[in-house]
This record gives sequence, C-alpha cells and structure tokens, in this order.
Amino acid sequence: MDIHIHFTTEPIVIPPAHLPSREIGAALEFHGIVRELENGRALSGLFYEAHEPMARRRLEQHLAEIDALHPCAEVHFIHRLGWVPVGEASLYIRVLSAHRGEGLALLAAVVDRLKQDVPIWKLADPPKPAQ
Amino acid sequence: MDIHIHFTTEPIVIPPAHLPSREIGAALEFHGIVRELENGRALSGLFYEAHEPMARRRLEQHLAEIDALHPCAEVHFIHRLGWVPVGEASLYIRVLSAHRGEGLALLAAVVDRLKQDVPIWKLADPPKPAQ
Amino acid sequence: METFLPLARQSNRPHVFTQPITLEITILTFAQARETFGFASRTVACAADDSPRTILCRIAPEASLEHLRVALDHEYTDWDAPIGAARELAIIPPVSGG
Amino acid sequence: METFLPLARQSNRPHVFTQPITLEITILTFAQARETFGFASRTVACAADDSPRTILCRIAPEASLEHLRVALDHEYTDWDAPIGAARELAIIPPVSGG
Repeated sequence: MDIHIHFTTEPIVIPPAHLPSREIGAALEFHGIVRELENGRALSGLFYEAHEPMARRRLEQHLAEIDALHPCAEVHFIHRLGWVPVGEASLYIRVLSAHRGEGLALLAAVVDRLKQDVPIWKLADPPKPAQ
Repeated sequence: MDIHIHFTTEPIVIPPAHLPSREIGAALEFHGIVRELENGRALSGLFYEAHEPMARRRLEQHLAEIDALHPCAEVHFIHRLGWVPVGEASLYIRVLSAHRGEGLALLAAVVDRLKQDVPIWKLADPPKPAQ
Repeated sequence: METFLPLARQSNRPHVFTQPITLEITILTFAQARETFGFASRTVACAADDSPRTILCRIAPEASLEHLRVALDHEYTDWDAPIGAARELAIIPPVSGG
Repeated sequence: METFLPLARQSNRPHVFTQPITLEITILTFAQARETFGFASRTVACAADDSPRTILCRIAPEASLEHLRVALDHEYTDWDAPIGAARELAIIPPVSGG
C-alpha cells in the first residue's frame, strides 16, 4: 500500500486524485470537521498539536498492520495542526481500494487507532508559552 | 436527514459541499469506480440502466430506515447511467453527520442495500434495441 | 349519526365505478429480463384480480419467472398478489447497481 | 570454549566504554503534560540504566505520572524500562487527534 502522511498548519488542500491502476473500484474520503460544541462547550475552533515525527511513525505502523488485514492500494492522511476554526477540516483521509469493504474497514480502523494511540492532541485553547 | 438523489448519463459532477450546521463533524465521500476486470473478463466499461422512479423510491425508503438507526444530517446520492468507462465513477455518495460512526454505518448500509434491492443494473454490453 | 352517514353514502355508489372489470397495465422489463421477454415495455388488458403471474402467463407462457422479482407501481410485490388498480408492472431481475 | 571466549573478551572492555555513566536525554512534553511539568523541552543528564520514571522523579518529584504514557525515540515504552541509548523521552498524555 502506498502511504502518504502529511501535517500542515494551513487549511487542508485535497491532493489531486490519480488512480494508480485500472483495478481501483472504491475511493473513500473522510473529512473530520471541527464542531462548535465540544463536551457541551461552544467553541470557535480547536488548537491541534502533535509530536509530529512520532505521530508519523505510529501512523505508518498502524497503517501497515491494518493494510495486512484489509489490503488497500493507497492512503492519503493529512492532519492539520495549530488553530482550526469551527467548520474547517482538521483531518482528511483518502483510501483507494479494489473493493469498498477493505476501504471502509481500513478507514474506520485508522481513525479508531488515531484517536487511541497517535500522539496528536486537540486543545480548547492554544497552549500558553512555556519556558 | 436531507436526502438528494440524482441520476445522470453524464460524468458525475460532485455537488458543492455546504455544511448545514456547525454541528457537522464528519463528511464522508464514496466514489464507486468501474474496474477493468469484472468476473475475470477485461472490460473497457460498463453499461448501467435503472428503473429510475422505482430506484429513487426504494433509495428514499432505505435511507429513511438507515437514518433511523444511524442518524445523519444529509446524504447526496448520484448514480450514473448509460455507458461508464473504466476508471470513471458510476456512483457517488456523500454523507454529513455529527460523528463519523453514524456516517460510516449509513454509507456502508446504503451501498449494501443498493446492491441487493434497488432496481439498477450493470451490463457488460449496452442492451440491444428491443421492440 | 356522524360516523354512519359517510358509510351509507359510499355504499350508494354504482358498483361499476369501484371495480371496473377491464383495466390496462404497462409491463416494463429491465436488463436480462428484457431479453427473456423480448420487449422493453408493453401495455396489456387485465382485471383487478389478475396477479402479475397470470398476466405474464398470458403474454409469455414459456418464460420462467424464477429469479425475477415483480413490482407494482414502484413497490415490490408478490407474483401472486392481485394487481388491484396498479398501472405499471415492472419485472426486476437480480439488481447490480453501484 | 566457543561460548566462553566472547564473554571473556567482553569482560575485558573498560567499564566506562560499555556503560558510560553520563548521557544526555531531551524530555519533551505535550498538551496537558506541558502544564503539569512546566516546560516544553528540557535536556538533562542521565545514565543508560535510568528509567523514564527515575529521570522524571529527579526533575519533577511532585508530578504524577498517572494517565501519562512515555516514548523513547518515538516508540512507546514502559515507565520502568531502562532508557539505554535513547536521546529523546516524550511524555504522552491521553491523545485526542482527529
């Protein structure tokens, strides 16, 4: 599986889609969007931070494990960092696969693992400057 | 749930995305793409036909049932009819929901039911003219 | 009195208006069924107590209905259900959209 | 003899080369852990047989490590595992990406 992982502090720009073969039957895209209400509190946005090299390595490891269970052809993973206003995407994932089953399973699994294991955090407020 | 169902004989044009509220946290898009190999035969494309008013009604009924189980905010369903070359999309579905779980569940369920119950057919060759 | 009167009025209508003995129904075929039956659309005379099976047996007695579903006015039904006032009978081979 | 000789050779190495007593490790904190520890990054002296817990206890004895995970050179590890030759110790509070 071709894996592309990207972190950006700018609004997410969806990379152009090229089908890597004539055997791709399913393209799935997921946009995770910042919502106004988080734990009952009305927000204007969220601040994201990451341990970027470790997050990349964890994602690569998880994607390789999930791909072994649900083989897919290509995955693009883009996570925005810094301040993300309500209504904008903090996360974009695109999965190309021969059949929809593998693509849906990989997409669901990678978001689950992201939220359990990958060192990325959302904060209601930007961090205070530390020493 | 807002339901938009569209059939077209032209290449699918993805409708512009407008978030209906500040409580949308997940946007999922599915593109079903015509593959070269269908049952071991190399094709240059597939011909799709539908009993369009009945297909629309069945989809509306299924989407209402699935929405009761997995509430979502909006679904766009576009199915291309006529000749669709390999590498082009025959199906596009976009689901907006507060959380990814409902969106993923609705998307998986609507494609499953489409393939079991909705009067749309793919043919390896365009139909011969009938009387 | 209020609930009895409308019922009394309805039963006064002439019988021929509520159950006409001759109707027309349009039969639509799709995909493989179009080849089986040899037409895409055909309108035939029928009666309200005809079933889809009796209608198809009249116009194509040799055709097998196995693996085919049937819909009346865009709703799936049983091959042996009476067609009632339906105007369209669709023959639905196994679907394969997506 | 074959198994004995290498062990004998190893024990001839000067102790200071195989187990240097002074190393440096950079501690990174994130999200809530940054507030707990009061710094984003700090480089401290340590030994190869230190564990993340012993290092953190030296620099922030009052801080609770409950609910925190730890990573050495971008891999999760145990709070009580020796740091070995790791150059980076990351303190990972519960993650919430997506």
